[in-house]
Amino acid sequence: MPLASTPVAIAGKVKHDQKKAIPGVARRSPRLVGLVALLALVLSACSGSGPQTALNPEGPIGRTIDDLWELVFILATVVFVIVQAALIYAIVRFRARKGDDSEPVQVHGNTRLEILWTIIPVVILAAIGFPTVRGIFDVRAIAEGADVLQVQVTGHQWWWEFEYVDLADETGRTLVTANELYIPEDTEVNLTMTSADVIHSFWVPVLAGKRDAVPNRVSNLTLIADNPTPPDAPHPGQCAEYCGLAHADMRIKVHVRTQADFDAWVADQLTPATIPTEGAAAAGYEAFNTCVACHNVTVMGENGPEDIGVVRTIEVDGVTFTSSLAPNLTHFGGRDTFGSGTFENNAEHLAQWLADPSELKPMRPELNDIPNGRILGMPNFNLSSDDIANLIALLEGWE
Amino acid sequence: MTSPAVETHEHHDIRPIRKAAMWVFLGSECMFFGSMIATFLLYRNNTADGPGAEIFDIPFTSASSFVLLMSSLTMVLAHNAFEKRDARGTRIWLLATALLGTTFLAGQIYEFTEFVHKGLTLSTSSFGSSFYMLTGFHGAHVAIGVLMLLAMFYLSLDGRLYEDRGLNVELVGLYWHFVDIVWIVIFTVVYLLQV
Amino acid sequence: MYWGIALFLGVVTAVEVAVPYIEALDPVRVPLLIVLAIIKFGTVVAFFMHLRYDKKLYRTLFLFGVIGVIPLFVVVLLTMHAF
Amino acid sequence: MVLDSSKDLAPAEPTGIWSWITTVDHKRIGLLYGVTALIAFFVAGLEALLLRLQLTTANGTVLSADAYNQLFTMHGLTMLLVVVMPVGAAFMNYFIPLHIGARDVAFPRANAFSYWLFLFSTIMLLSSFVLGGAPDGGWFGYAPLSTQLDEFVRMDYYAIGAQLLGIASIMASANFIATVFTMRAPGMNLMRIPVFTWMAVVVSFLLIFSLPIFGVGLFQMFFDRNFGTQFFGGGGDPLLWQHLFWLFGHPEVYVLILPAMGIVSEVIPVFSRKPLFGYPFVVFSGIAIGFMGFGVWAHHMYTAGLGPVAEAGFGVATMMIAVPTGVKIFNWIGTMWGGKVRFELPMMFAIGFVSLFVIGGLSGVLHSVVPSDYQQHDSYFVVAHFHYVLFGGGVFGYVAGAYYWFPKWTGRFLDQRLGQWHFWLMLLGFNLTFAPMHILGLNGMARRTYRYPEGLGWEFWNQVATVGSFIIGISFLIFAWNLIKSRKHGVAAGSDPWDGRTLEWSIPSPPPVHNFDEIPHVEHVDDFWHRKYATDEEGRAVRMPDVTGGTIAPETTTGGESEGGGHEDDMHMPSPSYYPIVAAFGIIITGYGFVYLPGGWVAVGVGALVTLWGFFGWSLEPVTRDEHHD
Ligand code: HEA
Ligand code: HEA
Ligand code: HEC
Ligand code: CUA
Ligand SMILES: [Cu+2]
Repeated sequence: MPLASTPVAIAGKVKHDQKKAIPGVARRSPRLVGLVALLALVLSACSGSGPQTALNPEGPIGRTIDDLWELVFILATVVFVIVQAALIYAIVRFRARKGDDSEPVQVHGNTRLEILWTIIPVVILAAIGFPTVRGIFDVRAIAEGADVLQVQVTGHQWWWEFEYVDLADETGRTLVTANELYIPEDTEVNLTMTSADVIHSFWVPVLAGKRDAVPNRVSNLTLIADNPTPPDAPHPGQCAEYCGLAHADMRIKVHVRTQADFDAWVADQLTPATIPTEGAAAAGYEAFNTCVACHNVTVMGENGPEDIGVVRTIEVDGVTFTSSLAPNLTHFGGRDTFGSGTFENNAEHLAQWLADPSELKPMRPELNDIPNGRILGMPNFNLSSDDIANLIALLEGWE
Repeated sequence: MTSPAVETHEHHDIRPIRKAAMWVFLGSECMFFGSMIATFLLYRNNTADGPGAEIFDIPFTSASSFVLLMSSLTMVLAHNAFEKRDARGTRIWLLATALLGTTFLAGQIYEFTEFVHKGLTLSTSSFGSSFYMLTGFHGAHVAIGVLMLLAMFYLSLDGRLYEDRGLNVELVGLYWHFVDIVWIVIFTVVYLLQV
Repeated sequence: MYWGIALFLGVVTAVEVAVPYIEALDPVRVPLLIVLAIIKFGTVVAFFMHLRYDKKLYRTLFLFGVIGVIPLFVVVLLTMHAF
Repeated sequence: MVLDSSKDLAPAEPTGIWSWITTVDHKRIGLLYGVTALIAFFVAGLEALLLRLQLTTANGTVLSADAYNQLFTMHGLTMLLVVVMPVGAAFMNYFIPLHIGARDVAFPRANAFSYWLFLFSTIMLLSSFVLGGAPDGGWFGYAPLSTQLDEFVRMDYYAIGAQLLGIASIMASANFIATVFTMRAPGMNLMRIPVFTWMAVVVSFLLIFSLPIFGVGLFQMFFDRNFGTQFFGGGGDPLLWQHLFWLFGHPEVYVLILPAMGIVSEVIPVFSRKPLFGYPFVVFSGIAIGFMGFGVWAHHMYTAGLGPVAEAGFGVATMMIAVPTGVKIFNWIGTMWGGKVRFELPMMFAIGFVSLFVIGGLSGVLHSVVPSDYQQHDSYFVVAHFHYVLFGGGVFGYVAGAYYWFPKWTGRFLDQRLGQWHFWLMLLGFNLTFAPMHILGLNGMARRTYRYPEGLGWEFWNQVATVGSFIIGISFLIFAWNLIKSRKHGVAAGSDPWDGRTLEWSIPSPPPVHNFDEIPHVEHVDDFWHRKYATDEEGRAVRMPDVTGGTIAPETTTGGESEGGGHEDDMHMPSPSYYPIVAAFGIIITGYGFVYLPGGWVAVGVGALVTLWGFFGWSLEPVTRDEHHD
């Protein structure tokens, strides 16, 4: 029984013997605590690098945020240094020294100090608070006006659909594309967003902060880009709200173009795809019958442009969004990447994709319910290698 | 396991401890019902073209609200009798309270079937979901209360009501009144304010 | 005393039920109904639940919940544009 | 009183497995919580190591996306609800009664029930890995993703498991509140309660008021998944879930940190040989944090579309939490200032806490700057923030508590050398793991991504983080070994090894079943210290002559503001009972039934019967042979 074996102490009779009881008391000062931490913070301050960084903005909105961040970060660093310095000073200066058995003065507190260290943080926070509030209204302002490029964005598991609602061909078909967003330089772009299934979040760090695309809701995000991007280096982005299996593979590419290049791109996109009449591509067009259960393509028919495949829309809060079951493939060949910015668009990858999409990108096509518009990925159609080759010829031909 | 100290000391009053815990629990329940009432308010017009508040039958619900309100009276009378060690009175009023509670529940079941007939189900609309969830959880609370009242009644039959137990008439009473006041809020917010 | 309180509660309930039917009261209907509900709520808590006479501790514990829940969900509903 | 008489007076401590199953002793239940949580920590830590392995290289192939998503969800869920919260509960169970001079908590059997329900819910959650897949919707289970895949039971496990854990916590919290408010020893008025116990009260209130909101959200999620309701999907609004979740989720993070802050507030004075600087300010700032913690939930939703006005309001409110938190930090430093700081292991971890928590707190303030958060939200910067507060703060604090109180639990010290290794490796590994995540986040790495492409410049820091995480792992292996070894073979500690200040050090180690031979009469904050020390003219502590036994004269009146005088003079401890475990078991059967609807209705019925049996037996069983409170 523990009771019998443990020394029972009655208050006031306790032996003051902890020195003896603890072998090998350490006297090293934990200065390292502060040092390591300091190092960490300093490092994080000066390492804005990589194409997806928030610290090297490529547009005024990103810059507004970054300026604010720098201000607050400096303040925080100051607070950090002061507090850690005080802590380190206290434990070094007031450490128990060998051979000094005196007891410290039993101070219980000091109301003046308490007030002081309540007020100083309040002041610092006020200094942070005002620019914060201003920043919110600056960054959140919805771009308006005739010059603004309007893009409607629909998030899907796990790809993005973009519709340029003001850009249409003579038949009134608007420009619809997927995963790779093209915008002109120095122009305000207003993204009007929603989601077809679960919550996603549109995030291209060098241009702006993120904004959620929420089902049953409409949200807005303004993008402005300073300079055109090199053809092979669009601004990378990422769906930032966890949206299930392939959330990681729901990436974004934003190509910035000069106005002229952008206009050319638009004209190009608004031209329907041609129906191939010979060779592998023609055979591929036969096989493409399976695909239009979900995908859609605008082709040049006998009587002008026509859509093949399903074109769906959803209405949220009075806004009508294009919400296809799968990416529009009209100009697929012209995209640098596919699978929502995850794979370089080349014959090899495409062959893998068509052979088994879920092998490349994790998806759950077995749960698709096409009539109810529930799509969780592209199924494996067990295509023959001929079909695959033909389809590749077809798709890569649709530039 | 005996201690010399016990025999000489009267057992102290531990009821406050339990009452404190019960009040804490009721405070917690406020959050529970508050969340569901807020959900209902959010979706009060979200009827997805299905039936909305217009299907409420105010006179009927008023009557059953009144029944529940009066059960608070019988409950407090039961408690009163219990405090006065009036076993018969306690028994009668406990049973009366349970009966009134059951009447209320019956009314609710009737109401639910009516609404389902009129096309409002749990899955018709967000309005339906939040209405049934709120009133349903309230009904479940009433049902649990009735069970506890019956247990009290059972204990009172052979006079064991006065033994010290986890549950006693006072605590059951507090719970019962709480369920009543929640209904006061529901009746106003869900029924009266919506028509 | 309990009977008297119950009578009072019954009368208030009757008024409540009548309010929606009296058109003259329409402009103040919502606040009026809310006030009446609060009166009933308070009466039951104070007298039937004896909170008026019981320990302050209980009052504090309970009021935390009752009062606390209101601002929380008012803010929630405001940000969701429910009103 | 003669030393030995306590042996005859005291109820004997039973032994054997059965005695643990039927125990209603708050100390044993505390230990059970602690051990369970520690095991869960290893499970959740192992999950984290797998996550780290996967992220070591770009396009990692260690885990599939599916496995990764389950692992990070379970890692977060387990660490928060099954590790840190119960560790807090372990300390609270063990020390609240000791701190306020009580023989037990208010409702010992309800206390046991809370533990068993917690244990079974934990087992249930973990069992999901082999019974159809673990939850994979993230620890905050955002709808409609969480309500989407009703073909799988995964998120049903989440909905039910978290619900049951919540019920267990609500009961435990009500228990603690009732205990502290009604069972204090005479003289133990509210401003004499040790800070740890104060923080336990604040935490209990936070749970009492926040868990029901979460509970409603979970019910709604469950109904949406199983009964076709439209709370979040259909015509419903997904943001409703976010509000309900964070109304709980934010107070929850303070639930996780406040007990650790309480522990640190106990440790620092003892090893500085000074009273806590500004005791009332530390207490009130804790209460203030609790209050303010209820007003900032939407800072997790800045990118969700609340509108600029709400974002501004919540941003400013969030920042203000830095004020009471700062008050605590400064008072801790003030305590060390002018003291005689002794670098014992508990103190080293406590200092680590203060230092690292400031980093995590400051990154929290950076989040509260709303426009910045548009960038940081859901990036690794957030991951860095919350590991700094949860691990750098929470875990360091709780480990400090473990080193500090291990002698009280076992009568032995934890080994010094191993402890030193543990501390330095943990400190190193921790910073290596999580400091780089700040950089990763700012450079655009999104959290919850099972793989990332090359060319974004993230590989290096990810590798550093992985190395760091394994160093943490090693440090905890050392800790585990230390616990096992020192329990039996550690250096004997005696009852008051650290020259402590609070009542638990006035009783033997480990304490007897009945805690106090006589209920102490309290006259000061840090009453035990004042029985040992007086002050001289300069205000320096002076050891009092050995025999001053008079101060703990038995006392029968109730303390200052103590309500209802909930302590007794007899030593009747509540008798053991197996009904709590029966009731908890029944509930868990019901829980499994709900997960596997519609087939599970049978289990729901069976479970309900078992539960009823448990509760019925419980309420008919006399509390002790000759009456006692339950
Ligand atoms: C122990 C848990 C804990 C604690 C204590 C905190 C403390 C704080 N947290 Fe943190 N937080 C989490 C756990 C915690 N957090 C978790 C788990 C998440 C992520 C959830 C998820 O998404 O999965 C999160 C996320 C999170 C977000 C959302 C980020 C996002 O997803 O976009 C925000 C935003 O404002 C935030 C803010 C804060 C603030 C301001 C504090 C403050 O309380 C900090 C206050 C402390 C200090 C500031 C330091 C000491 C003070 C001084 C030295 C005084 C002087 C200081 C100044 C003048 C600045 N936290
Ligand atoms: C108290 C809370 C807590 C604690 C202590 C930890 C501890 C750790 N966490 Fe934490 N983590 C969370 C709470 C916590 N975490 C939360 C809430 C999330 C969010 C989840 C979500 O998004 O839903 C998260 C998410 C999260 C992520 C992000 C995942 C993602 O978004 O994709 C990562 C990635 O590195 C990570 C890593 C770690 C590591 C390496 C540790 C380490 O510190 C763990 C150390 C412990 C051990 C290692 C175990 C002990 C030792 C052994 C098991 C023996 C074996 C050892 C060896 C062989 C060496 N965690
Ligand atoms: C059941 C619906 C469905 C069918 C049928 C279908 N796909 Fe897909 N496909 C998808 C979905 C969904 C995606 C988006 C996957 C992602 O990136 O998450 C996709 C993506 C693609 C992409 C990449 C597009 C991009 O820009 O990222 C190509 C190419 C493609 N499909 C080709 C085909 C071909 C060829 C067929 C016919 C053999 C076909 N698909 C049939 C659903 C379908
Ligand atoms: Cu879409 Cu994450
Ligand atoms: Cu928070």
